[in-house]
Amino acid sequence: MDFGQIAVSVGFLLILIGVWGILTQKNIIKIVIGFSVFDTGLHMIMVGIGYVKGGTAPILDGAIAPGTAPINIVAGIVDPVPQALVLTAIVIGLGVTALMLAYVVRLYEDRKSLDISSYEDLKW
Amino acid sequence: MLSLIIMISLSVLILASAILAVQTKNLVVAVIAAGLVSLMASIGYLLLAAPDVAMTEAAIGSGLSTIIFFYVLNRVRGRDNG
Amino acid sequence: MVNLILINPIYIIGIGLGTAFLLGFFKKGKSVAWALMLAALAVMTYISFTWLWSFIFNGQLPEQVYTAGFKPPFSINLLMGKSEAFFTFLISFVGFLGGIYLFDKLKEQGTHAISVYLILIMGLNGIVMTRDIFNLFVFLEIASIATAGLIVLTPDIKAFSAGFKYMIASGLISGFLLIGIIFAYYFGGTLNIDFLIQADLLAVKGGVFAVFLIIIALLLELKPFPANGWGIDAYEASPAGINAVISAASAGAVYYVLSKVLPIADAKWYTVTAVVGMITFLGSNLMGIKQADAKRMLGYSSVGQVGLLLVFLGLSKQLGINFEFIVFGIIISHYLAKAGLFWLAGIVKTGKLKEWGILRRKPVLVFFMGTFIFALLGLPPFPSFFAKWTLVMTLSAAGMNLWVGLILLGSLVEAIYLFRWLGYTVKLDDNKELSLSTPLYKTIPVWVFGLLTYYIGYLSSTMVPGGSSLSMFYIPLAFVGVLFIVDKFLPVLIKNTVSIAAMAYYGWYYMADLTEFRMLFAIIFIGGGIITLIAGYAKNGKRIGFYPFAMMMYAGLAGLLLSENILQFFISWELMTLGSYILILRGKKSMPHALSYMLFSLGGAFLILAGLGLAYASSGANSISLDILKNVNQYSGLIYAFLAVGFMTKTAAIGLHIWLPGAHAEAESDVSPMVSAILLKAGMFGLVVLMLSMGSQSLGGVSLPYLLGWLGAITAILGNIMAVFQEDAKRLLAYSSVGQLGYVVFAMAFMSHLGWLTALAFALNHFVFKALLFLAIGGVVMRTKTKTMYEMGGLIKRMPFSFISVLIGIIALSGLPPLTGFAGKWLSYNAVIEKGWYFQGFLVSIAGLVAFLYCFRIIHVIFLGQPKDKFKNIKEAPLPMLIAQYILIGAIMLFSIMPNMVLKPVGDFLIQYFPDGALQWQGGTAISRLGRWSGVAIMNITMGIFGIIFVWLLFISRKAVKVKPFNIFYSGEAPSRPELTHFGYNFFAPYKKAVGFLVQPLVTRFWYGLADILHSISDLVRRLYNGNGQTYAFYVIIFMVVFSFFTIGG
Amino acid sequence: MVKKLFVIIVLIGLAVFFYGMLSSFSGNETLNMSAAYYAENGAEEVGAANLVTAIVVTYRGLDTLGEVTILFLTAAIAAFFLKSKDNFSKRKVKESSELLKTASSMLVPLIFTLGIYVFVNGHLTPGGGFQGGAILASGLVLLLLSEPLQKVNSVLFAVVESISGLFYVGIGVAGIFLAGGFLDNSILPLGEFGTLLSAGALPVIYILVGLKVGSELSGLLTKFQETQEEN
Amino acid sequence: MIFEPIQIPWTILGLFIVFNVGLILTGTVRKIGARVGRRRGIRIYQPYIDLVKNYALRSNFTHGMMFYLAPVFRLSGGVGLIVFMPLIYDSVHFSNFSFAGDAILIMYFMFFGTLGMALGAGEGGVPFSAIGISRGLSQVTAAEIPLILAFLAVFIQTESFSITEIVAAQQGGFLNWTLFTNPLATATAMLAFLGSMMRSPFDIVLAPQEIPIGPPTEFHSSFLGVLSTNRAVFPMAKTILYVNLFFGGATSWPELILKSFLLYMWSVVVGTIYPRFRTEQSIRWFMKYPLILGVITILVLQFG
Repeated sequence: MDFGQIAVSVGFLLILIGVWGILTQKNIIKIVIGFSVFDTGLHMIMVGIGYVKGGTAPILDGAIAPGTAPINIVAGIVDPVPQALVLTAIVIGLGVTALMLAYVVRLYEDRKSLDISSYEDLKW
Repeated sequence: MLSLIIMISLSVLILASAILAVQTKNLVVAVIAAGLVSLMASIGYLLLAAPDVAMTEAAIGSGLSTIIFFYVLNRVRGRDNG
Repeated sequence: MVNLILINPIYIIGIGLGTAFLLGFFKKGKSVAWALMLAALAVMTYISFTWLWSFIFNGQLPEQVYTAGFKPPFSINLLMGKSEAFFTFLISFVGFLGGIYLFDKLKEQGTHAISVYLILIMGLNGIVMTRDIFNLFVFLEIASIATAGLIVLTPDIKAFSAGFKYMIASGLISGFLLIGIIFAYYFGGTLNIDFLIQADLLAVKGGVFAVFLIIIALLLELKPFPANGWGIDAYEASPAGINAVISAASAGAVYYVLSKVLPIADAKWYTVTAVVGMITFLGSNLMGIKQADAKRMLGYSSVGQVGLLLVFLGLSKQLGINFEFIVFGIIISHYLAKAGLFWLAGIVKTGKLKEWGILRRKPVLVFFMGTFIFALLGLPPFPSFFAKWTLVMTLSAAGMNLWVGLILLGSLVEAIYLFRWLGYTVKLDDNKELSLSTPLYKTIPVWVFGLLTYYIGYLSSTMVPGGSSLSMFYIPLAFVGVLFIVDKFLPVLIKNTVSIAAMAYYGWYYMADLTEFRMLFAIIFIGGGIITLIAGYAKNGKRIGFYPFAMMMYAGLAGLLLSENILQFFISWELMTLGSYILILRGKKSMPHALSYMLFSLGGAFLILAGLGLAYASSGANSISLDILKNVNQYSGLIYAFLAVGFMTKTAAIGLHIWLPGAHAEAESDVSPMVSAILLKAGMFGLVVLMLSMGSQSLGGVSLPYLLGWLGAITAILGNIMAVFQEDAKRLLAYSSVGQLGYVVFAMAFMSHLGWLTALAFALNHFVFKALLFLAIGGVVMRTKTKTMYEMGGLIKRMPFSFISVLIGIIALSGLPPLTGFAGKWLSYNAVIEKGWYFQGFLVSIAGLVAFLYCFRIIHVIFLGQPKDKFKNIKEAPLPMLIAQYILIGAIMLFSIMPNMVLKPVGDFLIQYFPDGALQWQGGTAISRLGRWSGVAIMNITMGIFGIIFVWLLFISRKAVKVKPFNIFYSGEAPSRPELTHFGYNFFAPYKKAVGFLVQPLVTRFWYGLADILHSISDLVRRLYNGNGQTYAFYVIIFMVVFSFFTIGG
Repeated sequence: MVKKLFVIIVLIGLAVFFYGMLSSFSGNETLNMSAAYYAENGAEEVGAANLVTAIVVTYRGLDTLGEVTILFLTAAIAAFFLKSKDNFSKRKVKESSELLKTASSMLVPLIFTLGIYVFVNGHLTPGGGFQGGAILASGLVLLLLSEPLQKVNSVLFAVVESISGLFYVGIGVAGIFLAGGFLDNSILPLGEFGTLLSAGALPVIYILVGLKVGSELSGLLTKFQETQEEN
Repeated sequence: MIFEPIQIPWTILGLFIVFNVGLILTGTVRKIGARVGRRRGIRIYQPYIDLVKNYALRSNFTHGMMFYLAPVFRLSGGVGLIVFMPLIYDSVHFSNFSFAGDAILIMYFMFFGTLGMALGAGEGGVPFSAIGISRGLSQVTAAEIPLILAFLAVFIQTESFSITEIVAAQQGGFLNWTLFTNPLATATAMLAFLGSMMRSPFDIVLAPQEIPIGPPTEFHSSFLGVLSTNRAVFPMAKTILYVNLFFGGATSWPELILKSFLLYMWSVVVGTIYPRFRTEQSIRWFMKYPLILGVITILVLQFG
């Protein structure tokens, strides 16, 4: 079995678990935790997608010596693009999580409750 | 072969911690479990030949987020207890 | 055109970001920060503007902007094309004005908020320009996080809970988008959108999943019904100034993104988009009905509008070359109107729709509110009108009638709540406890957008096919515009005179060449208009808001007669509707009636539009001349039915009449004659055009004129019976109009010479006597301050001139010889016997009898009987009103003595359409196959007898002593319901006992039932939005899963 | 419970969908078009040994700028409602233990150095601006833990953040004039491949990113910290 | 046919004859009614006496303009009906001013007087008149509905509105009368006729027991005189119309008088047999039998 496929499957499962958490947990902090699991799942999928069987990290001075002919580099490394994307995604994820938690703090300060059903003022 | 075993057991651990993170009633345990998910994922990233991602996930996903979670927990629990 | 120096569009992003970062230095100097932000936004706007300018005027070609010095697909590139220039301009411009508007809020929250706002605008620009799908994701995240942050600009608990819900949902959506993107990368090997399109993902096994996730996520970003609770809550919670930007700019940006990305999929996905859009459009508007909060309601409306845009996007292939124009019209209207309305919502502050009366303190703002609402609903002269027009024509030509129907239906539902809201604003109490502050920085944006709405409407009108023919509206509308401007300054006297002069001039100069029907209707519209305006001299003060709209209505009416193509015709129709709607709305208690008038009119207009669209498609000539009605090849029955029903909403045929009584009765005393005597004839004119062009058509084997005949007859009798039982004088007259127009429709349905002569005679008569009666009764109502008949009585002593008017009016109405009404009756009998519709004819005759009953009642109860103490010193109606009345009496007398003067020429031109069965004229005597009628002789003989007897009676009773009526009262007992003891109350009680079942308000019950059902559905469905963020997230997932089953097939 | 049942049903639907995706994913044997291009030309065009860094900072530099912006946004938003109300000094906060204080006074400089190292070498070794920034921020956390009463100078963060942000945008704009486009790193000579001073402006950008991310995260953390102290 | 001055004296003569016949008829009918009720009754010439008395009364008062106009309207209505109708078939002299219009004119002119009367009564301000008017209008219009049907049937049958032509179509033996050629229409018309004559059972309008004498309550002396004049003319006019439309018209004065008398008696006979209806009862009654009959007539013509 390919590492990439394992990573992608785990990623999907994490997403399912995260969504489960988001949809069933009453506690808003737990919902944010669900999100963070969801995010981790996303990242795993992305990294898994970029994995090339037997590839090394896309850094040219480690496993692949400098001066290697370009064609060999292509054969030797994993796809760097998804990794670049994941870097961005992780930081964005942190931003979102932090902001959600900031909202949680404010919500809690106002109403002293962490139950999501206490915040249904706006509806219909 | 060894790495495959590591990878699979890592996956099982990740999923187990994720379920724990989502299902447990104890918020502290949940936050730690979520942090663990990230941490083990970053080990997984190393196996997937993604050291950059691994570093980032470790520093940000399991490090900083967990810290922020704890700040918030502290803030909220302090209120709950008195 | 002037060449503007183009600036690299990357500076839009660079300046936005740079300034945002720079603001960090201005923690203390908030005003400086605010000014810097505005400067940045101004530069961003200008950059887009230079591009837009070059694209439009200088034939500029789209330009790629590469980053990092590499070519795509390996580095991120931006594209600046015409659409990009347009959308970025829109975004930055509303951002700029919104920034001005948000002055106080932003200052209050400090530099951080200012930079967040700036970044939002920057991000939206990025969304539009980028051609890289992951970069798109980043910009989307920027925009959605900035939005989530701005929602809490007013930091209260509602805002935070809304923001939290927003973040949950948008977090999920962007997660799915990311999965889609990475899989697209996996299957397509690139992140560049153009290359992804080439890669043809759907051809690769599994590629469909990537396509699905990307498109569904973008769709979800556009808040499709019902997975949009998070968006709606955000609209309700966030400050109005932010909403304006979110609604106007964000929706546009994301919409554009979808249109940019959709080519990665195939035709099926376009259909999916259209379906999602349609569900959203209908669903959101349905929700809008039940809303009581302005911002939330506007939120639903925004979502609905975006849904509509999605429909266009999905149908873009079918719309072909017109796609751009349609989308442009709808988007720009939505953009201007929604931003404007949200800004107004911020000025009014109170969320409750019913408290919007306070906006009346600033009439200009009410004016702009109306402008925005009309623009939103696609009424002329606003851009969306031209878009909708083109849309219907194009879709009909493509045979997509179901889509046309649904779009029009949704628009109608939207009209329900928007017009109700406008009604509340114009009519409901101005709550003195609420404050309304209108600082300049809040009103300027509204002004700018309001004026732009008109300007762009003008631009659109020149772009629509056949737009050059619209110059006929320029002069009248310019006049209306001038009236608007001077409205605040001039007194009634001047405005009235100017209006009369303008109408007379216009009629003389432009309409003197009209012939036949058009001339006849010109006499009614323009002549009637002038006469009713004369009555307007009775008003004092400035009468703000009357003249522009009255003139708009007349401009529409005149336009109907002058129009040569269906576009002109339809615009005229809508102008007339708009003007009259406001006129009716001016009445004291007319709010609900004006609403139902508008809704029925709009419904009718939409039917007309659909009918015209079908005709356009069916004639196949690709022409918009009115003559296409003569050349329809298929659907002729349907076209005929649509148009006929559409026109009959104006003539208020039974079933479509419920708006009329209230609207006519509650209108001001000189507006009632306008809307009743004149406006109703517009519907008749429509029928004339229709029937002359299309002749008789049948639908499902039933002849449509035959049905119309029955409908007319039933309308005539039921309308009159309902009139009999009214306690309110003006309502009585209004129901009488229903009945009278029933005659007209009935007679027209004959499709024979005599039938049409009858119809025209009826129409002419109705115009004269209904104007007369409404003016006279209006004068009475003006003096007595009540419309309830039994509260009056004995007024003949105080208002003898009005009495004579009413007397003449009712004699003419009831068709008694020797006055004109008889002409119609006599002709109708001839026509009935000739046609063989005996039973229908009998119904119409009974209607005449019934008319006699209410005619009598109205004059008796108001003018005769015991005078009331409180009206002891009442004055005669004002002179101008009497003058108008006596001009009309003169017309009645003239027509009575010399009916041939009018009927003969009418008959002459009818011969070319209906050659058989014309009348013979011997001087003033008309001879038909069946009988004869000499108006002159009847008049002379009757007057002779009358005179002789009168003189004789005067002679023998010369010593008669004048006494006062006995003062009969209640013997000292005060009854609990005094009206029960008054003879004038329930005057025809025996009839009510005997045949009251006939006038059960079945129709009213039907429409109200329908309204109730609509409301209940709305109420039921909106329970979906239970306010729980988790539920909203759940809907998002369900939406996705359900659609995955439909599209990928499980 | 009914609700959970619904959720399970929908999640099963979602799982079926994911299964479809998973079964269409067969792993990679070779690099695809884009990746191959980067692998072949990355070193030459950008001059960075770490291809991920090359992509993050140059080829997809706009993403990174956006990403930094997102952090900036988050910090700014949190700032305008998690404001400190200047009353935390009145409250008594438990003093941290001496051990923690000593340990942190020794560790913090080390952590900071590590962070700086990570982003300065971003173009050569794994790690870069984000990671380095995050490490700087965690150093700060330690500082906060050990010295809760010490009022962190948030103005300093703001200034660092603004300056680095401005410079970042500035370098980007300079690329338009001096090189091939916005954020082009070749405004500076590419230098010798594999050395510290190579890859043109890439290290500079990454340093700026590191500073910016570090200050932004620190700012964010202090916001949470201050609110915590507030009551 | 056009107007010639010589028609004026002839028309006035015809009017005079009709007026006298009407007065005598009224007296006769009242006498017969009394006899049937085993009372002595009035003298046959009593109506003349009443009329003279009314005109001669010295006490005289008025309520205002409309009060003045009411009797004028009323009498104009009655006279106008006669004047617009050809009285004797095929007679040049007694065709009156029928060139001005046809049966439709007559149908509508009938309301002319009613309207004026009602208005004048209204100005008096006595509630009794108002009540009478409301009842009267309701009942008359209800009766008018089947009547219109019957008239329509005749028009359709003869394909003409001209009374002369309608009568012409009925010449040549009594079997050609509408009575026999269209019995349904005639039956409808005769039932409706009852309602318009204001006799029992449809006399609640005047209802002497409750509301002294209905709409004319306030009128007296010369005003009442004019009204009584009309009481002689108006029923005659209606009767003549019926004779023309349904009973073959008349070729000579005796024929006209005889037919009118018989027709007049029809309402009297029914009136002496049936008790009075309340207004809504009358309406329902008219809406039932005559209306159904009339509708059948029309439907037979339209679809049969």
